[in-house]
Amino acid sequence: MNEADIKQRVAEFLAGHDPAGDRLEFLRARFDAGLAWVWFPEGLGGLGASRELQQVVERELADTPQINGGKQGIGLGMAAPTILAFGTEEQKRRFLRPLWTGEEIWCQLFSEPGAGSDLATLATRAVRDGDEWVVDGQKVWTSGAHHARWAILVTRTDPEVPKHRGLTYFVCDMNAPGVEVRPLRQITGEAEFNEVFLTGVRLSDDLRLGEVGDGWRVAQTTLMNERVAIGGAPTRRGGGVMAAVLDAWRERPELRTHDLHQRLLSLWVEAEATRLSGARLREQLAAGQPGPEGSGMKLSFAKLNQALTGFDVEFNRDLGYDDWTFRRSEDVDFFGRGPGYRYLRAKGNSIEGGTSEILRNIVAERVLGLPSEPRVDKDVPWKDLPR
Amino acid sequence: MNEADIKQRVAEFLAGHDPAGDRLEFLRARFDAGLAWVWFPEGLGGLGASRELQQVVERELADTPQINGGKQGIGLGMAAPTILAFGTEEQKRRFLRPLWTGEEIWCQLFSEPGAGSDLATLATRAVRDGDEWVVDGQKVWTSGAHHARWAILVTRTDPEVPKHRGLTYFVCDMNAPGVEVRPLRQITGEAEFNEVFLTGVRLSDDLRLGEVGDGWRVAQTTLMNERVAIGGAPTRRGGGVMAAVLDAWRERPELRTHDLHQRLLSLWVEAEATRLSGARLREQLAAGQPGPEGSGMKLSFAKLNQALTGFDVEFNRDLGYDDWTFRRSEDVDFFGRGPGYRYLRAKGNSIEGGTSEILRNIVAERVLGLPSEPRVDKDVPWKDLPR
Amino acid sequence: MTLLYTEIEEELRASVRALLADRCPPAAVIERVESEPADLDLWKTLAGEIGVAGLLIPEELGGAGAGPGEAGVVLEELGRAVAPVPFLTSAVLATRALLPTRDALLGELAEGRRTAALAVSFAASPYRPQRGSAVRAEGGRLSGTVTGVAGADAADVLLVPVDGELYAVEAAAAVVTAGPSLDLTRPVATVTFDRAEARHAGACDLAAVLRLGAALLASEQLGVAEWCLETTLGYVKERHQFARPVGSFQAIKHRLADLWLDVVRARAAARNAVADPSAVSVAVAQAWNAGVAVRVAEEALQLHGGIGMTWEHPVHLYLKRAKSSEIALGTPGDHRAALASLVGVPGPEGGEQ
Amino acid sequence: MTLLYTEIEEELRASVRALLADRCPPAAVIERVESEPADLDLWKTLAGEIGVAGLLIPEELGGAGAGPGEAGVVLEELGRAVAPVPFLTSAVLATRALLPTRDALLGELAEGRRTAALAVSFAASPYRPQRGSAVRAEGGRLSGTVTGVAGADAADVLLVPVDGELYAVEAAAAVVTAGPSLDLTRPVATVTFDRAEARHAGACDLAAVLRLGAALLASEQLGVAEWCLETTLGYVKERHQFARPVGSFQAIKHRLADLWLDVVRARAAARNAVADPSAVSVAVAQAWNAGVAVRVAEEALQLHGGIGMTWEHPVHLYLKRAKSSEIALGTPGDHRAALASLVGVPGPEGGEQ
Repeated sequence: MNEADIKQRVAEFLAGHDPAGDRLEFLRARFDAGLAWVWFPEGLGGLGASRELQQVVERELADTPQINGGKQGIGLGMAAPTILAFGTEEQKRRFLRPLWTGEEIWCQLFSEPGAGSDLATLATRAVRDGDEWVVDGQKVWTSGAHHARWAILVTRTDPEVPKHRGLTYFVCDMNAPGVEVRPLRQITGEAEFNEVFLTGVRLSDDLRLGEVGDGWRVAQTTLMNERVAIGGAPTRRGGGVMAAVLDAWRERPELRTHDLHQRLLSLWVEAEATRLSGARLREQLAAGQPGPEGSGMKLSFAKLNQALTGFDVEFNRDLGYDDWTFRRSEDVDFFGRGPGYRYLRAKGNSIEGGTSEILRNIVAERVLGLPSEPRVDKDVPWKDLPR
Repeated sequence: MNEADIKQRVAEFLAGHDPAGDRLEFLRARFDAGLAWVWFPEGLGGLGASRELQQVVERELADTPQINGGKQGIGLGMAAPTILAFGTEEQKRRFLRPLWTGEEIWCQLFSEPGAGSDLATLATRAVRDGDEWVVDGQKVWTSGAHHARWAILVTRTDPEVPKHRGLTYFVCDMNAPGVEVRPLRQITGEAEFNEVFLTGVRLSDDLRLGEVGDGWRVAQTTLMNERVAIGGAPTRRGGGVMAAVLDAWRERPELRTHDLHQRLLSLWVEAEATRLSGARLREQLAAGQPGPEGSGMKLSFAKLNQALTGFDVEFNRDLGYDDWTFRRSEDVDFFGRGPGYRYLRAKGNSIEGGTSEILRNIVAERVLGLPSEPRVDKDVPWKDLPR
Repeated sequence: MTLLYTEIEEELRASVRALLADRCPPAAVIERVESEPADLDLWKTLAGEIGVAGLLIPEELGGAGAGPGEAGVVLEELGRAVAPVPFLTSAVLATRALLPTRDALLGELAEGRRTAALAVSFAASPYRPQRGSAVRAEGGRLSGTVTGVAGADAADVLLVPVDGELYAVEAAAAVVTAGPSLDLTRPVATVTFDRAEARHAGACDLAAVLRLGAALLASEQLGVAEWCLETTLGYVKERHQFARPVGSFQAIKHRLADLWLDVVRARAAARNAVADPSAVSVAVAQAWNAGVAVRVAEEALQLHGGIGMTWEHPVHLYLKRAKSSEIALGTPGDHRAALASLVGVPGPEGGEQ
Repeated sequence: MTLLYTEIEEELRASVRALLADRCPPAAVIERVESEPADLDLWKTLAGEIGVAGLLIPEELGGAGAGPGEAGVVLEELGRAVAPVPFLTSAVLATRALLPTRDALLGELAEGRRTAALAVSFAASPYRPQRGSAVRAEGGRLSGTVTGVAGADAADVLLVPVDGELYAVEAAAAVVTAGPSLDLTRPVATVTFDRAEARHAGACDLAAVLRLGAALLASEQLGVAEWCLETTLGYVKERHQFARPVGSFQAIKHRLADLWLDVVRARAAARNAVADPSAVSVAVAQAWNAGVAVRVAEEALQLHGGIGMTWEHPVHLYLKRAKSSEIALGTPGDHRAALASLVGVPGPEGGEQ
C-alpha cells in the first residue's frame, strides 16, 4: 500500500462521512475505515500499512474532527501498542476502538512509593481467586486517573521468585470497587497527578495482558513506547522555553547585565545545538536509520529546561508567584504560567518518565556498551530483597 | 614542654653551634639536639614535644642553614613517619638522621602500571630466600628515583590470599644490583618522574618495615601522611595560580572580553572561597579540631588550577609553547614556565597523589558516611582477580 | 579574627536549634505557610527567651551587644529550619538601619515587644539600593510605593529610607499588600503610603545596611544548603532501589562529595563575611553562597526523586527559599560585578569589544 | 538541506580512514612531531589518490567540484587521526581565499602539486580578521610580519591578504620561523616579508574566508572529540581496578554518557555548519564544538589516569589540538558574542551596568 492508495482510501472515506456531522460518529467511522493508525492490522483501526503513511492520513484529514492527543496520551502512546502486542483478539476488539475515539480514557498504574527507578521491585499484590484476581497496593504519579475508565497495571503475583519474574500485567477497571483516586499535590501548588489506592480490587482473568509471570516483558513494551514519545517534537530556532526567556529579555532591557547576557548566549548555543540534534534524529528516523541518539534527547532537554527556567526567574528578579492554589490541572500549562511556575515544574523533567540517572545508565550501557555494575538483586527472591 | 622551654633549647643549641659554619655539621647537630622534628622521640631528632611547637623552632632558626624541603619531600613527609611508626629501633637510628639532614634522599616505589587507584592489587613480587628477599617488578611515577639512596617499597609476598593481605613493606636500597631507573616523559615534554625496574633485587630481611603480610597497613600510614601534605599551603588573596592569570589580565587589556571577564570573576570567587576554606582548615588544625574538610582540599585545588590554567591559555590566545625538550626536571617550575606548560602540568593535579575519583569516594564514604559499593574483590585470592 | 565558631556561638546555636526542633519542624511550617506564614509566637520566644532580637544592639540601648558572628549562627539555624520568623528583616535589616540613630525604638525591638521591617525591596542590593522604591517625603508625611518588601506582614512599624533619611511609620498607617511569593516562608509584599504620618529617625546609609544584610544572608544560605545536604544524605542512605541504598551508587556519591566541597567553602565564606563584613568579603560570600544554596537544594530535590516533587515533603520550601535568596540583596552576578572594581579585575572597557 | 551524511560522503570517509589507519597511526605521529611534523608524503597520497585537495574547487578549475559537506567528512577523519597534513590550511583556507580569483594556481593546488598557506594568524577570526597581521604592499612587493600562521611550514606558496587584496608569494621569498607550538601536529610559525616579490591574485573577503574555515574546523573538532570518546570507552572497558572494568563504575559511566550527549550535538552542529555555512550556523558550531573537543579531550586524559599524562600515549596530541583549536578562528566566546547581534540577543548596553 503506497501513498496514492492511502489518499484514495481517505477520499473514499470522506465521500461517505461528513466531517461536519456528529464528531464521535465520524471518529468511529474513521477507525472502522482503518484510518486511525494505518500500521495497525485491518479491523483494529489500521490497514497493515507502513507507519510513515500515517502522516499522509493526518495531512488529508487535518480539517476534520480530531482526537484529543493530550487527554488520550497514555492510551494512545502506551496502552494501545501494548494491547496490540500482547492482547488476545477479544481484548484488542474490546479496547482499541473506544481507546482511539476517546470514549474511554486510560491511565497508567506502574510507579509505587517504593518502586520508582527500580520499577521491577513493585509490591502491589495480585492473588488469584478462581477466575478472578484480587489486587491490593498503592500506585503513584498517575495522571488522568480521575477520569480514566481503564488502566494498565503491573502487579506482583509471585513474591517467591526474583523480582523480574514474579510480575503480571493487567488491564484494571477504574470503576471497580476498591479503586480510590486521590489528587497528589506538587511543589507548584497544583495536582497534575494522583495516588491510586487499590484495596481488594477484583479483576477477572480475561483482563490479564500476557502470561502470568511475564509482566516485566509486557511492561518493557509499554516503557519503550513512552521513551520514544518524550522530547521528540520539532521546534524552531530560539523556540520552546528559550522563546519565553527571550521575550522577557527583549522587553526588559533595564534588567540586563553582562553576567546574564553571557549566560544567556551560552544557553542559546546549547539550545540550538540540542535542537539541531533533535532535527537530525528526526531525519534519521525518517530515513529508517533510528540510531541511538534518541535515548539522550530527554536528558538534554531536561537539563536545558531547568537551566533556562532558573535563568528566567533570576533575570526577572521576580520574588512573586502566580498561584499556589491546590487544584487539579488536566494539562501542563507551561507557557501560560509565570517564570516561578516554569522553574518548579521543569524540576520534574529529570524525574518523570525515567530519571536522568536511569537514562544515563541506559545510555552508558545500551549505547556506549559500558559494562553493568555488579548486581546484587538478580537471583534473590523478591520477598528477600533489602528495602 | 612549652614554648619557653623550646626557646631555651634553641638558644642553648645556637650558643654551641655557629650557623655560619659547616652546613651539614650544623644540621646534624640540630638533629642531635632534638630540634629536627620536636614531636619525634628524644634521640631520633625530637624532644617528644607537641607538634605545634615545631613552629617555634622554625621561627627561631629561620636564619640558619635549612634542609631542602623539595628534594627531601618524600623522605620527610612519607618515609620518616612510616619508619617512626613501624621501624625497629635499629632502623630508626640508621635511617632518620641522614634522611632529615638530606645526606640520603628517599623515593617512593608504590604505583605500578597495573595498580594505580587500586594500589592493593600491585604485582611486584618479593620472594624469601633465606635472610634475603628477591624482588622483581616494575614501579612507575617515582619522582627523584635517580638521586635517591633509599626507597619505600610495597611488594606482594603472598599471591594466594586476598589482595590486601599478601603485601609486605620494605626499605629498598636504590644502589642494589637490578635496580634500573628510567626517566618517564610527560605530556609537558620533560620528565619529572621515573619508571623503576626491579630485576632480581636482593634486599636483606632487616630492610623489611613491619610484619610480613602487613604491608597494606604500613602503606596506609604513608599515604595518610601524603594526603595531609598536599594542598595545605597558605596563600594570600588572589595568589597562587590566580596571580599568574591576573598579571596577564592586567597587562593585556586589549585581550579582555566580556565573556572572559565574567568567567574570570567567577573563578576569582571560587578561588577565594577555596582559599578561605583552606585558612579555616588550618585554624581548625591549630585548634586541635582536625575536621574532615582536609580530604577535600586537593580536589578543590585540582579543579580550580585546571580551570584557571585553561582560562589563561585561552585569554592569551597563545598558540605557542615554551619548550618541549625531553629533559629531567628536579622540581615543578610552575610559575617560571608559560601558560601552555601550566595548563598541561595542572592536568596531573587530579591524578597524582590519589585521583579525584578516588578522593570523591573517600569523601563520600569516610566523611559523608555513604555506603560502599558492592565489592567483588574482597575475598578473592590476588592471583585469581580479573585484570 | 577567626573563621571558627566561638563557644558562645555554639551555645547560642544549641539553644536556637533545640527550640526550632520543638516548635518549628518542617511539617508544621508546611501546614502554616498558606494561611499565616509568619510564626509570631515562635518569634516571641526566640526574641524574649533566647534574646536573638537584640543581638546587634549595644547593651546601653537595651540589646545584647553581640555581633554579626552570633547573628550569623542564628541565621544558619533559621535557614536550616526555613523558620518563618522576622529575624533577618527586623533584627538585622531594620535594626541595622536604625542603629546609627540610637532611636528609642531599638530597645523595644531588642526585647521583641515590637517588630520592624525595612521598607525596601528585598530585590534591592548594596549596589542598587533604590530598586523597587518610589517614596517621597512631604511635611512629615510619606507617599509612594515599595515593592517586594520582606517581613512587612509581621511588622508593627516600617522603617522607610527616603533620600538618605530614615522615617518610621506605623504599619497601620500603610497599606501592606501580600501577593503570592515564590518563597512561601518569607513572603514579600507591596507597601503603599498615602500621606502616611512618619517620624524622622535620622540619617540612613542604605547601601551599608543592605551590605550587612547580604553578609548575614550568606549564613542563612549556608543553613539552607546544610539542611538540604544532610537531609539528602539521610534519604539516600535509607532509600533502596535495585536492592542497594541509593547512596551506594557511585554517581550519586560523587555528586554529593562535590556538593559537600561547595558547602565547606560556603561555611568559610559565611564566617569570613561575619568576621569582616567588608565590601569584598560580603560580595564573595554572596557570590558563592547564593549559588551553593540553589545548587544543593536543586540536587536535593532531584536525589529525592518523585517524593521531592510533592508538596508534602519539605524540600520544596528550601528550594523556594534558596531561589528567592539568590535574588535578594543582590544576585551572585551583581556581587561578582562589584568585585571587578573592588579587587582590581577590570572589564574589557577600553580594550577590544 | 540535510544533517545526515550522504553515501558519497561515507565512501569518501571510508577511503580517508583506511589510508590514515595504514599510514598515520598515533604512534607514527608521536614519532615525527618533534622532527618534521608535516607528513608531506601522506598529503601527496591524500591529494593525488583520494583527491581531497581539490574538493572545494570547481571542476572547470581542475577540482572535484564537491562542497563543504565532503570537506567536513575529510576533516572529521583528519581530526580523528590528528593527521599532520595541510588540508585545512591549504585545501580549505588558502583555496577558499583564492577561489573568487579563479587563479590558475587553483589547478595546481587541486592536484596536490603545490601546497599553499593563507598568511593570516590562526588566532584571527571572522570578527577580527587582521589579528596578528602587519603587512603592507608597495610596488608589487610585501613587507611585514604575520604571527601564528598554521601550515606555513608545509607550503610552497603563501597567500597574503593585504587591505582587501590577495597576493601570492613564493614561500622561498619569505622567512618562515617555526617556534614551539602548543599543537604539535599543526605548528604555527611567524612569517616575515622583507620586500618580498608578490603577485596580485585578486580581491579577498578575508572574513568570509575565515568563516568557512571556522565552519569546517567544527568538523575537525568533532573528529577529535570522537576519537577521544571512543578511545576512552575502549580503555575503560579493558582497564581493571578493584577487580572490575573501570567503565563499570557508575560515576565514570554517567560522565561518559554526558560527554556522548555533547558529541551527538557537536555532530549535528558540524553538519549544520557545512550544510548551511551562514554566519549563525558557523558561530553556533564553533561556540559548541570547540568547547566539546576540549572537554572530551580533558576527560579522556583524566579517565586514562597516569598513562594519559605520558608522552608515549597519544591522548596529549588530541588535547593539544583541541586546546589550540579553541583559540583558532575565533574562541567560543567570540562566536557567542557575534550571535548576540546575529540572532537578536542584545547586551546590557543602554540598560543597567
